[in-house]
Amino acid sequence: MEELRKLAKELLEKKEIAAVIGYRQISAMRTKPIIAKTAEDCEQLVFNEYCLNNLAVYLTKARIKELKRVNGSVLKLAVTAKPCDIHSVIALMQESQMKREDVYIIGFNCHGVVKDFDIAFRGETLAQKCIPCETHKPLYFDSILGEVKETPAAPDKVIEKIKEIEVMTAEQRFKYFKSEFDKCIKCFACRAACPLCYCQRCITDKTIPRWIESSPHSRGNYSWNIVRAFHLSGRCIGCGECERACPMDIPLSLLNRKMAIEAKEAYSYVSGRSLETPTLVGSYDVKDSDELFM
Amino acid sequence: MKLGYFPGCSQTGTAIEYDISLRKVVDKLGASLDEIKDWSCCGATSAHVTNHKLANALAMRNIALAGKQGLDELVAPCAACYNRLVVSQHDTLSRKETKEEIESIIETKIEKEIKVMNLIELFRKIGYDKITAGKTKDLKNLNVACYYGCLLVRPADITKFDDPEQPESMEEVVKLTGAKTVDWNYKLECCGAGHSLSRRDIVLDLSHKIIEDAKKNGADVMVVACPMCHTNLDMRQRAMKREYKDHKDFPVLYLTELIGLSLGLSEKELGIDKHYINFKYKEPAVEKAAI
Amino acid sequence: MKIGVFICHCGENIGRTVDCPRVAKACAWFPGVAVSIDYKYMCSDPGQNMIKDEIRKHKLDAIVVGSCSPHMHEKTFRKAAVSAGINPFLVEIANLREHCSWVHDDIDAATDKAIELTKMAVEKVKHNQPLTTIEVPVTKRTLVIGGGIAGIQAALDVANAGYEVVLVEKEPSIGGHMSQLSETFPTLDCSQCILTPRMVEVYQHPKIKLLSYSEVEKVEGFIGNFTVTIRKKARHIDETLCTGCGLCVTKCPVKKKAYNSFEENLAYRPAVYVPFPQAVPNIPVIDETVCTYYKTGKCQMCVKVCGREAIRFEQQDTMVTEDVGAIIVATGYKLYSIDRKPEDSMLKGYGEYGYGKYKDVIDGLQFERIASASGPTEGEMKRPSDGKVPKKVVFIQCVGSRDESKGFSYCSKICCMYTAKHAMLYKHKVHDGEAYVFYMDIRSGGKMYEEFVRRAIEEDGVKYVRGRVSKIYEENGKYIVKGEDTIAGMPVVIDADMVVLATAMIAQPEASDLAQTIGIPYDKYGFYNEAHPKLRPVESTTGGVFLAGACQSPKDIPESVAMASAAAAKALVLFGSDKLEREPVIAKVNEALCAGCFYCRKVCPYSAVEVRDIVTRDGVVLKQVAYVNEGLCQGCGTCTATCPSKSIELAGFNNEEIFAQIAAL
Amino acid sequence: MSENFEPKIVAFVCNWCTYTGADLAGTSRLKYPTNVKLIRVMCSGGIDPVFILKAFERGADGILVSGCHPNDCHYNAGNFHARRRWEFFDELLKFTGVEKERLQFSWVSASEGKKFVDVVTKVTNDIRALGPFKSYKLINEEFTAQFPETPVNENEVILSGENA
Repeated sequence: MEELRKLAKELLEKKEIAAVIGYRQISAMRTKPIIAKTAEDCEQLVFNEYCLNNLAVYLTKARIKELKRVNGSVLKLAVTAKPCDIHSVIALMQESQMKREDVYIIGFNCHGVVKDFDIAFRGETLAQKCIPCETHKPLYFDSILGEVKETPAAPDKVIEKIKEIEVMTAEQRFKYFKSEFDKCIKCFACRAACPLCYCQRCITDKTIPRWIESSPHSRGNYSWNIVRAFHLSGRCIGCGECERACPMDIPLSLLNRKMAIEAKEAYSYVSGRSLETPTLVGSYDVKDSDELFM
Repeated sequence: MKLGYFPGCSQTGTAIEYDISLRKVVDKLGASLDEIKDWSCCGATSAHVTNHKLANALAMRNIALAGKQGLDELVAPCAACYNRLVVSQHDTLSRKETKEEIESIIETKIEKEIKVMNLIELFRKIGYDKITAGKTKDLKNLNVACYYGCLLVRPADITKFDDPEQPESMEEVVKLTGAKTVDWNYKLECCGAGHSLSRRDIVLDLSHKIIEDAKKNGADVMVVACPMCHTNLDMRQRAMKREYKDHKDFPVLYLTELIGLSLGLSEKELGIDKHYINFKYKEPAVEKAAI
Repeated sequence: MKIGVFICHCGENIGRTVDCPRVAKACAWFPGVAVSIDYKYMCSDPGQNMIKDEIRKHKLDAIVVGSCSPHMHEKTFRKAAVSAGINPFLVEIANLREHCSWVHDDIDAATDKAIELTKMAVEKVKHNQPLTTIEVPVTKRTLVIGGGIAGIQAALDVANAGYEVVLVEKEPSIGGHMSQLSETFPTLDCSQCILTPRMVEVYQHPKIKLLSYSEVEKVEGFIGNFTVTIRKKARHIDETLCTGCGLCVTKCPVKKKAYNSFEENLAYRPAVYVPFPQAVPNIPVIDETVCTYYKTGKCQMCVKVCGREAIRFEQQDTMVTEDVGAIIVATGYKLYSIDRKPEDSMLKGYGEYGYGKYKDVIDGLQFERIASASGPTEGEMKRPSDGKVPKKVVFIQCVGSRDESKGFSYCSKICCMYTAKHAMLYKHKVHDGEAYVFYMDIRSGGKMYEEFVRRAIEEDGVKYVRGRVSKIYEENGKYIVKGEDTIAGMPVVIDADMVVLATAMIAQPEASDLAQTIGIPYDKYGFYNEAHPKLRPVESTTGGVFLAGACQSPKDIPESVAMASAAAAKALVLFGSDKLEREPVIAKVNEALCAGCFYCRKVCPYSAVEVRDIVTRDGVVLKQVAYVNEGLCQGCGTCTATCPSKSIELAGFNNEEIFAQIAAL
Repeated sequence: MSENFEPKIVAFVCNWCTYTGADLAGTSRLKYPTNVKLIRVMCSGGIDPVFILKAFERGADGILVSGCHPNDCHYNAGNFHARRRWEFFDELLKFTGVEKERLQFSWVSASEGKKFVDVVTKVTNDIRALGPFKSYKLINEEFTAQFPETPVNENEVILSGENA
């Protein structure tokens, strides 16, 4: 902890960065994001198993980007990030939302976080995103902190659910998803929580022509949820923030995960892993499967 | 490292020294061979020209047995066995119907595809570094002609391991022993094995030409990886002497024997004394004087 | 909005299966339709006049014509609409013939479908935007890349029509492979004799700017408006001072350090050299890699002998930019080097032929040099190893070509002819010699070509053996060629003195790099793709970029020349008007909403999407957004479907229009 | 499934290959069912997956997407991008319970009039065999029950500016 605070203060002092996007402890088993702009703020920075937010989402927010301009010069923003959060940062860089030199990544070795606040960290309380996680060390970073510990094992419930759905008939599947989508109240918390939903104006807000009906009825709900999942296909890094943000508990991870599996199986692509590889969407291979087409 | 082993008929008879030397060398290199239990003919005899289905069934029976035995990789040191196993497996597994038909003939399910290796691939698998590391004798005063024969690298589309017209892989292995390889012209020419029994005059002529070209290009010894080639090139030299007056004995070794020598095994241990043409490795004279 | 609907009977063609009056009646009730009528032949003069009259009478804003495919008569009806004062893009066609009457039998069902199709068109046209044809100015200058025979021909044709040409050649001299040839088939006239006058003409032409020893670095812009950056490699000689006396070349003490590539490595050249005596421009080049001065700082023999003081050791590469309207790519070919297994190559090589191992196993261009009067043997038939006259020569065709397992699957096209020529030249020089040709098929299509091959066989006694060669090896000073005569069904063994391999013509190794620089597609072999294999053979798919010669596929001289003239004609067509007109079907970005993810840029096949900075008045970059270059966009719309926030739209097919069509279902 | 169910099918086709192929089917006087209506776009790369959802909203029972064969694209690469896009979208729809026959894909070149007919006939027969798209129709019914007054064409009522 001291290391993190020291580093943050140093960076601020050297005028290398404008602020640190980090976590602060607000109760024993709960953290909250903090934008640390002063040495005082830095004293509050923490990193532990209760840092479950994906802070990459703040990097694209206009008000936070504004912070970078300090007295006429442009500084970096530092972000404390778990290895999975760094995947988001990589994906954002691949999509031209920022350059590598715009961000100072304070990476942490990670052995998992809790699935929700106010629960003690144990195997069975591991967040869903940590269960299939393979990157416990940051792939890209400017500083690396934290010790390497073993991740507790837990059953992958999402995969089980996907398998369960896959054996259903089409009608049953449609019914299941319809019943889930019908819960949607179109609050768009999923969109706000997603680091990759950075569009200035979402497709669902476009009115001429109206792409997706915006009121929370079954038709608009269906279109919105399908389009949300589609727009994240081959891009989603699986941080699960959308599902966590959803007040109606729609299992959004099901769709995201399914599409990630598709990306991996059909194109051996895992999102947000490398700055060198071209993005899956936006590139093609003449040898891509042609099975779908008559 | 445990590797499947398909000896084939020659290995138990005319080429027993190939079997002996292979087992010793593999053992020396720290690997072990797991012989397929109840293996049968590979189909390289008359089967593959008279009855295609029979030939495939014979080969696939062995592949199926290997699968049952839990093997993933299999070495077939005889070039003919290797060729049959590789080709049959390719033919059989590339079409579902053929696979089912063969399975019904051999009454065994073909569980998986087995990676069939020839001798050179075996050494590649074990690791060239192991050969270099285990070397106790540097065979540097030996000039070796590597003879591939017709089957070792073909058909290239299926074997996919060396250039079928200008192979180099055996040379790579031979060089590990410190021996020099010669650049010669007959490394792929036919030794006449196909006519072994029916037209011995042709075989004699072909085999003689191979030996002559190796000699002409400065070889002291020839190395082969096929029992049939060996039979023709070694055993027939007595007949060659009758036919071609100026013919001189020319030793022909199995690749395993050459490796064995460099690993410190004796000629007797490797079964080289079983050859018609004797071979004894002589230490370089100059070096001895220096000591 | 007032819309007119016009339903055409097309004689009986639509009328037979579609009840046109019923369609017209039904359409009259669609919201916005002011007039709806049917007529026998809408495309006829009376039909068109009727449309014009109705437009004027009812003050229509847009029209829908239910007729044949838009690919047939869209232009006709647009023209009619324009003459009556309607924007051509407010005309929609409902395809009632190809997509309805001709493919259905049931009159009721076909009529219902026709009504629906017309309804969809009406709904679309309501959302259509009036568009104006885009006009782009044209720079009437041409860049020709490559100074071989194709490039020379194209440059001369364009220049002779009165337009300026910039000719870029990467070698020190123009002339290309043709300048290396001894004689040409089927006339056996001297290649140099017909080529050098053209080379000189290029050099002296007031409209041609020759940039030799130069390479294209960057191409920006679009049809009619390219800006090209060219790297002029340092010759280390001041071109304005050099008189081409050649004293530096003869005095250079470095004699045997570099192979002469013009002589296909059969001879050496000094460190300062002119590729060949007739070079254009006749200005030497200093090869830094072998020159003693660059190694030791000493020598400077050339400086001492040069009366004009033209040597410039310190000279650096310079960049030149040229504005051109058209680009003709004529970069030619390379011979497949059959050296043993090229690294990282899809080729497996022909190690068994011993090329590179045996000095007397040579390729076609090397034979040309040996046969050439100006070559290393001064035209005498001597083999490279010992200079003896070869008494038995074997020629092998299809080395690397028509060979899927080891080389390329395509036919190299010219080898049958040049092998016949080689064998003939050999027989003309060595009367008692024997020439054998191993071939797969003899492909001698072309004027006087078959006759030429027959002459080689019948008059000159060249022995043709149909079959492949399996191996070549040296034995007792002879090259033992083992092959098969597939007609006789016998193996053939020939003890030759020299072997000539007719290796395949392949694309230049840097061809794909240049293609990416210019932005033109190429095939898996590296040959440039034409826009259409039959109807647009000299155009690339990129507007304003044309192809000439063997860079597109293997070609002989007459074909290359014909293609060059065709490419020149295409460039001249472009220069026929001052402004280019383009269909306004192009994408446009809503910059206010673009999030700058640049997926549009990634998917654009034409690199038409550029990055634009949105800057405040103080010069602070607020964000970067996509921007579509109108000149480059071809209007496919892939970007519009990819854009997650729908901030990019394709004019003429915008999403509103398509949604309207879906809604009309 | 009623005997006289006539499916409503929309085909999104590219201008250069499939649309022209359909023209050829006409010129060759080949016959196919009247159920399919074509919507022409410039390239298969320009077909947005939301078009499919929109068509479902408008009661389509089946959809065909068709373009130039790989390597034949008039725009070089549009169809390659389309292929990846549809691979994902198709997988997503199948996973969420849309029968795979509802959304079908094909490459039909300008010279394949016969293939166009075969494809269109196959799609029509497939959908006819499946019956109406009941699952989605339920959504539409709920929608009309909730908003009975909703105009057919939303585009006309919404007049607020793009950036308003």
